[in-house]
Amino acid sequence: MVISPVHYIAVPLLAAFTIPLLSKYIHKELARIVPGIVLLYSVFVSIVLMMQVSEVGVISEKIAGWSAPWGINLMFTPFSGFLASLMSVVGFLIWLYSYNFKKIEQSQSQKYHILQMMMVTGAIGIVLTGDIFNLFVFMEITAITAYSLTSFYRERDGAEAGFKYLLIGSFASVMILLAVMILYTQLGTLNMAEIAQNAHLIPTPLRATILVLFLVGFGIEAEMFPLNGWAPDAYSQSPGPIGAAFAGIVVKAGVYALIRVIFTLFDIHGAYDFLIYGGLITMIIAETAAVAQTNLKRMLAYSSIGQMGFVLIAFGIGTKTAIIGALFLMFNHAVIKSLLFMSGSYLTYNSLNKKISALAGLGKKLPIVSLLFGLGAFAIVGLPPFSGFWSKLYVLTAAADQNMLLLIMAILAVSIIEIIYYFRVVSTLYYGKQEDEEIKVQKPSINAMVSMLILGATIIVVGVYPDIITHFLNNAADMLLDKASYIQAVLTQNIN
Amino acid sequence: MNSFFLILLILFAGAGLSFVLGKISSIISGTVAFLSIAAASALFFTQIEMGSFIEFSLGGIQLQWGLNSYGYLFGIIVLGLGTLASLYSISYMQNKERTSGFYFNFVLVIAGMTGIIFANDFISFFIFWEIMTWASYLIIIYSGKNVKKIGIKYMIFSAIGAYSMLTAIVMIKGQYDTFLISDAINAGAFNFIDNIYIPILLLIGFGVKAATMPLHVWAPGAYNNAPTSFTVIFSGAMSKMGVLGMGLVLGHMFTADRSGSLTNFFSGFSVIYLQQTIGWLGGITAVIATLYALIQDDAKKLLAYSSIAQLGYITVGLATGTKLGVMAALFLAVVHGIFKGALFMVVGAVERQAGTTDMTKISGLIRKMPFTFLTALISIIALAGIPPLGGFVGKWMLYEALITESNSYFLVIVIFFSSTAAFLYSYRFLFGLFLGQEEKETEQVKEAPITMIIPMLVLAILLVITGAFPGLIFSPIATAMEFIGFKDVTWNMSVLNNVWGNEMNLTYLGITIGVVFVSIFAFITLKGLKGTRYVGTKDISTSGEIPYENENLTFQINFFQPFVRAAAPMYKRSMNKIWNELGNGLEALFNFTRKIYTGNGQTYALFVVIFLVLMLLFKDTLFV
Amino acid sequence: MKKVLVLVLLVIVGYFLTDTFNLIPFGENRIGNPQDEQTVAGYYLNNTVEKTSVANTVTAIVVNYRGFDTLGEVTVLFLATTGLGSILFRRKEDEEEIERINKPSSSLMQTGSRVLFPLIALLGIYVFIHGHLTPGGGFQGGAIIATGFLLMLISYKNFKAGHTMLNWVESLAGITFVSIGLWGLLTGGTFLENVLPAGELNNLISGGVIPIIYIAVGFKVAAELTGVLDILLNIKPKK
Amino acid sequence: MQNFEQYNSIITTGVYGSAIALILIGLYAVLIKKHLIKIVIGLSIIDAGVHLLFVAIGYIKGGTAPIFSPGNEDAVNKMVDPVPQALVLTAIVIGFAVTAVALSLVIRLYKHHNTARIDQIKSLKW
Amino acid sequence: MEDLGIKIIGALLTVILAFTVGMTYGGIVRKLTARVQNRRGPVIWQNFLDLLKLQSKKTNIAHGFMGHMAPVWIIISAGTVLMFIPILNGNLWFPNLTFHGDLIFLLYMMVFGSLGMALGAGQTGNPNSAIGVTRGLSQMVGFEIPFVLALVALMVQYKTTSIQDIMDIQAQTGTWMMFANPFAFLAALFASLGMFRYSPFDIVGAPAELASGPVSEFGGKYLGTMMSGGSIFAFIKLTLYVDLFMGGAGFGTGILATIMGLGILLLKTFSLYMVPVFYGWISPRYRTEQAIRYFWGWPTALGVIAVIWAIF
Repeated sequence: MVISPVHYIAVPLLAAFTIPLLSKYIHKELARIVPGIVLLYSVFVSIVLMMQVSEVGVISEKIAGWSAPWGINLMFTPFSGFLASLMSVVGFLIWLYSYNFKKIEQSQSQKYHILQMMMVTGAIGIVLTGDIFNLFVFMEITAITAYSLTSFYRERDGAEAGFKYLLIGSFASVMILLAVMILYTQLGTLNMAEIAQNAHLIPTPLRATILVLFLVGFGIEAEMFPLNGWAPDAYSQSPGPIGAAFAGIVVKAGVYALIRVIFTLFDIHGAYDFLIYGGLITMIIAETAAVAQTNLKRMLAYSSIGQMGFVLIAFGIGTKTAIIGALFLMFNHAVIKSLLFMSGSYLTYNSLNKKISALAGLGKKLPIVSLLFGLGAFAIVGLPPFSGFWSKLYVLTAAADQNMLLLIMAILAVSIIEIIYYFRVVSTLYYGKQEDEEIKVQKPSINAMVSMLILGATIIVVGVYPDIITHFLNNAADMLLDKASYIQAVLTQNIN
Repeated sequence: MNSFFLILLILFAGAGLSFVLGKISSIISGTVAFLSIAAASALFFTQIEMGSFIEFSLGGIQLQWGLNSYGYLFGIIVLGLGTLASLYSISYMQNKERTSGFYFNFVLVIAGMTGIIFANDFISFFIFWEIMTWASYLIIIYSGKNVKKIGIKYMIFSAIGAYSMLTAIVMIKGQYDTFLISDAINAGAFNFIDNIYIPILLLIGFGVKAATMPLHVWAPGAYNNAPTSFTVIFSGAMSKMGVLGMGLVLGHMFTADRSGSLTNFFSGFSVIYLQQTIGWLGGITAVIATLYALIQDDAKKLLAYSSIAQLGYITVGLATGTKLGVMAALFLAVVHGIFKGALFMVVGAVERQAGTTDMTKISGLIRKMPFTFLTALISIIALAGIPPLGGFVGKWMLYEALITESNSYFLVIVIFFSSTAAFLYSYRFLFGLFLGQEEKETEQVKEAPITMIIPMLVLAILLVITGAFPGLIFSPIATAMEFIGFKDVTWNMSVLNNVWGNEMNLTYLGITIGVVFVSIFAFITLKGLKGTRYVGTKDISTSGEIPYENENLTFQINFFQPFVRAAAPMYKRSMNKIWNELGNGLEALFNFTRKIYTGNGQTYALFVVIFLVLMLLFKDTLFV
Repeated sequence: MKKVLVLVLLVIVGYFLTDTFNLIPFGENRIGNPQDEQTVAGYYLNNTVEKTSVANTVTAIVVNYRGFDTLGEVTVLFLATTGLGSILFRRKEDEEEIERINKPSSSLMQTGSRVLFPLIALLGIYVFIHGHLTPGGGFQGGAIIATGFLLMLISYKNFKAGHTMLNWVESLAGITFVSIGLWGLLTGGTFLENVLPAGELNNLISGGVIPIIYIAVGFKVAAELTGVLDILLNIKPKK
Repeated sequence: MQNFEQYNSIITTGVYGSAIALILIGLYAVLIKKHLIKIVIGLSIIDAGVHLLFVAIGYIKGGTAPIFSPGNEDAVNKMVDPVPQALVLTAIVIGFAVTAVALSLVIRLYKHHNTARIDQIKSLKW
Repeated sequence: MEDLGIKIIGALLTVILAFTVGMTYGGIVRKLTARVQNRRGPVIWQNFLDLLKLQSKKTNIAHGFMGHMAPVWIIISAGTVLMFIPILNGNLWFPNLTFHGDLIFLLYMMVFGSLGMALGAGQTGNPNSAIGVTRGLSQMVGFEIPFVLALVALMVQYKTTSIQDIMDIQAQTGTWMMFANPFAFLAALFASLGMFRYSPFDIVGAPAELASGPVSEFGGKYLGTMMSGGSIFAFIKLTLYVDLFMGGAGFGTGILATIMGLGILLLKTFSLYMVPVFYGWISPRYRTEQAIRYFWGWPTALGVIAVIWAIF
């Protein structure tokens, strides 16, 4: 069997449907192991396909034998492929991390792992699909798993966060659905390539309405201000690894959708400005809100929102360097935020409450976890020689090329705010005054440690030698900007 | 393997190794750190050819590492002082906790500075700059004291500086499409007329590290909070990185050929304005820091403020923009590295032996720590700018430059005032630690171990040598200045000469003073030796009266009270307060913005609808 | 205050919706002449019979052309059930206290339900078996069956939808769907490809894999909806 | 013809209007009503409105269902657009799933907070 | 080499002259002060007698390293500074070292001695010594400001930092600096009040009530050496003022010219010396902070005016 993009979707689905039976009739542990195998397989698929795609250019996969625009197709381009690979890797690491996460009760772990696996699958589906309605369906898959996982813990206020997320998320799906509907009436097609080809034929007022609906709809998923009321709650109440999954997977998918709509579907100048301003406001509000947080995970959540604002800005600048920077940012955010959430959740778990002040002195008790958290904090604020620096550099360079001095200053001012609150946590961790002498410390399990160490090593390796990744980013940025070849790749597949 | 890589590799490997070995023993870790720095220095001074460079690309960006004469000058400070300080650290840190982290960051800071010296492009410059910054941050908070107050403040200001620098760097990239420093200079990036923002942003960036006026508030606390063996590097070498950058920018700015761009009347003036502003900022820094230095009761804090004051002089020198002024500044930079390094080592030795640096608690250590005192004495003489030691040469050139080559006459007064007031704290330092009454608490104090004495004495001897033969430093400075744009810099081995060609032979002077000194000293000592008895500090006559057993003979508190009373208005305003208020205001604002997230899901939904409606209302203007 | 704001917002939203849909005339033919295959819909109408032998174009679209969507949709349902299970998860030790909160209904109701339930189930099965021929299909049929279960659930306090059974149906139906998809992939075609012969139009056994998939979907939907209803009705009473 | 135009506009107003009205009513419920169940109901109403709109746009005047039966193979020209119907099917099921999750969350919230008023469930804020 | 010989002889002559004049002036002031206070007072050469006595005493007590150093420092710095002061302008027998910038050099070198003494006093452990030192240093910061302002005014006015240049300019133009820039002279004159530490600025030594000033722990040869140094310094300061503001002295190298030059130098220095002395007779004592404020008041204002005068 030839490895093809559809494996990303089909294999996890098969597994998801099978797991209840397997765990019930063969062995309980399978419920936890099978998702891991599936996600590992996804990583394998990613590696194979990324190697292929750098030779071929675009891998296009027909579903049900119907070529576009009649059937649904999956597009593994350097751009979407990069994101899909990123998601699969992060997804696998999250599985590895949560394999025997102590807080997940045995009987629940089956559901947890299915949901987590499907979350990754849904996000990968969003990235790969070439059909706008199919994108909507995958977005709902991701959303439903996200709602459930957000409210996974009963002890926390997960349900509240989940409900808020659901409320806002429903708005998003309604708007996307309306937009798809109007789009369909105008062009009679749902294939994104064909839409991109003919978008200029839509009457201007309708086009603007469709765009607005898409922007608001996907903006909710991409955590754009003021649509991101759900985000801090969801991040902070979900289980630690799911916070990582939000940062590394779910929001990435939302941003991807937003970018796809703006870059490929409607290449309208105003939309780029929208991204810049929206991103800027998001970043400023979120980062300033993060400063005064007392809850570690909530702080991370706001920081995450701010980072996504930064990503949007980078995409909004729209030049090739900026897109490389934006993709690099997404990569960094996925890796670093995952690390922060993972290590942070061990830290909070071992503190009395989730308050930052309660973390005092954990640097000694959990040396490696604290070190990794510190590493993540250093990296996310963009200190060289860690990977966060390069993305910032690329974006700023791109902004400077466009003479956006004020934008640069705003970004850097926000970075200073970031430094303030991250360093506050790090210094509390190591030098804070300890309130309680004897708290029994829950050491991280070996698999969680491996997972975090992989992320930490990635941060350092990419930071020291970014060429590892810039090659892929370069191709991806080229692909994203080269709308014509995307359209051609989709619409000519019925010839072969 | 290329020597550039090799040196940095040695340093980074040394950092890692000392981190790992630190878990076993502090001494081993320190020795590894020392050896790696010493090895790097040896390579630096023997293996690298001036002017050689290597090019490679990283992340799609062309990078260039090389060594130029300007960098070499600072390389002397960094690696020389680094080697001595790391040797000194071994004993200093012997009995402390968490030394592995300390040595790791210590070597990293050295590596960062070495990298800055090697960097011929802005990106690697910035990378190493940041490595240096965060590694030093980790050392500052190493002690666990005042982490939030001082550590965060240091990081905030460093970030302000670093990010202004980064802005300038990307602007250079945007305008001239290059990251190479030399290309940017040739393209005129530092030419103030064409480009106002780039030089100013860079100067802000470097000004933070050089602790120039409004951005200096982090420095006293940070210098004081770091372990003393690191403060040696911090004050002696790291602050010089700011000087390095400022010299680079200002040198090229003042020597830039502006004949082509003098298109209007004001453009010429703007440079002068900038020059005056920076000069005055430096001058005010010097005065304020001096004033604060002389009211300190803690020797280390006193030196911290003194460092800032000295950096103020250097800034003033750079801002003159004349050959003599810049030379003075660079000379002062080197000499300051030496004597401030020595002084902090002295403080460290006292801290290790006597347990504290609080001058109200210890005094009269002169007989217990004679070598330490000797170092302190020589360094203080150099610091105060008293002939014939190195400090005087720098001060002299600075005044010469200010009076005869620039128009900043009142700046001279400011500098003079500060340097006169510096005598006060110089005396306070020596008196507070080494003279005065011997206290009961310090009875058991012994001289510091040999590994601490050697670096101190080396530095003290260097100070004497630089006083008599300043040409030893003039030589690298002159070539360095040619790199930053000055042509035909002349110098003499041991002769101070000014623009009219009159000269004074410092060797002659130094030897004369030395000979007279030794002979008279010998005369008095020998003549008095017979039958003279040495008495303790309790044995004082006070005009014939003998003090009671419990009479308080210690005078350490409110040392300069009369002066402080007289200068009270100058102590009222403080930059610290202004920054604090700014910070509080911002925090209140941030606290307000986060109230947007009310917690009510319905409100969030309302936000979405409002946003949607707004977008719909303006869709036709936004998305045409 | 808030109400006024909301009303104003609603007016604006309403205005823009009407404004938008004024530009999309109701009942206009936007698919063009199906023979031209200008639009996707035209292509479907023109080719469904010929290429899939499925009478119900909607079914052809749902199950074949856009079968991937349907797979996703089934997954959504599956995930909703799983999610529901995790959200309303009860610990083992609390299990005894579970009690259906509705009161037992009247015997008229109970008897009626008992009579109607098989009929409803039959209707549902009919609907999804004939999904490719007549209006309706897997979803509709599944929903109908679930209605029957709902009726039973609200009539009989002690009626238990067998969890084991539901699990089996759910999983097997899902596995069938995906396996058919993978079958296409394995036989060298594409995922979800119609690997079976198309058959003759309007025969019960026609349209290749389409009816099989739709039957699986029907079972799955029925099981999922029943599962959801069961979970929602089994709330732990408040003490 | 005049008559038909009038008829058309009535239908338009009727179908589109009722769909949009549903959306607005649902929005009103979501934004104003405090009770969680009512909010969920509001969401469902919005969904219903959107689905109705979706089906409506596929309608073609005088069209028939897109189902081929023996004898009407030529009716292909008169058939309404089948795609929206297929899509709506999917959308409805998704809407159902979301509603189910929402209701389960409401149950949890009610148990946790002892209230179902959204303005009283604000333990997560700022 | 012949030159060098003459120079060495000249240097010795200079030292002897400075020492003699300084000691004598001190004696005169003691006498005059006594007369003003309606006392008989010591003889004019009393200072020489004192010195003789001190030097012949056996030193019995030593306070340590810095105690030895202090007198040495004073005498070294006095001697070094003296070498750079033009006693008689252009006179072969009283040569001086000169270089551009020696003014700055002198300012710092003069402090060298005081610092040495301060350190020596510090080591004795007598708190009163330290108190005296802090007062002295504080006061120094006070009077240095008008003094430096005045010097800067001169330096700026003629764009030079050399005493020799300033003297040459005065000789060429024939105008004394005190007339060319009167404000500078006034500021410097005020500063000189503090520099000589006569009343009202004598709190440093506090002869009346502290009973033991900075020097109280020194005795015998130490005190004697310090006294000699102090006398030389007094002469140095006076000559510096005369050189800078009053045209200096000196007409040539001949015997007659030398004697005339010396006479004029003595006249000028003595009249200048009387200013702080007279002022002291009629003034009560300031506290240190009052003294500092005093110097930062009018004298500084005058100095600023002088600089502005010099610029324009």
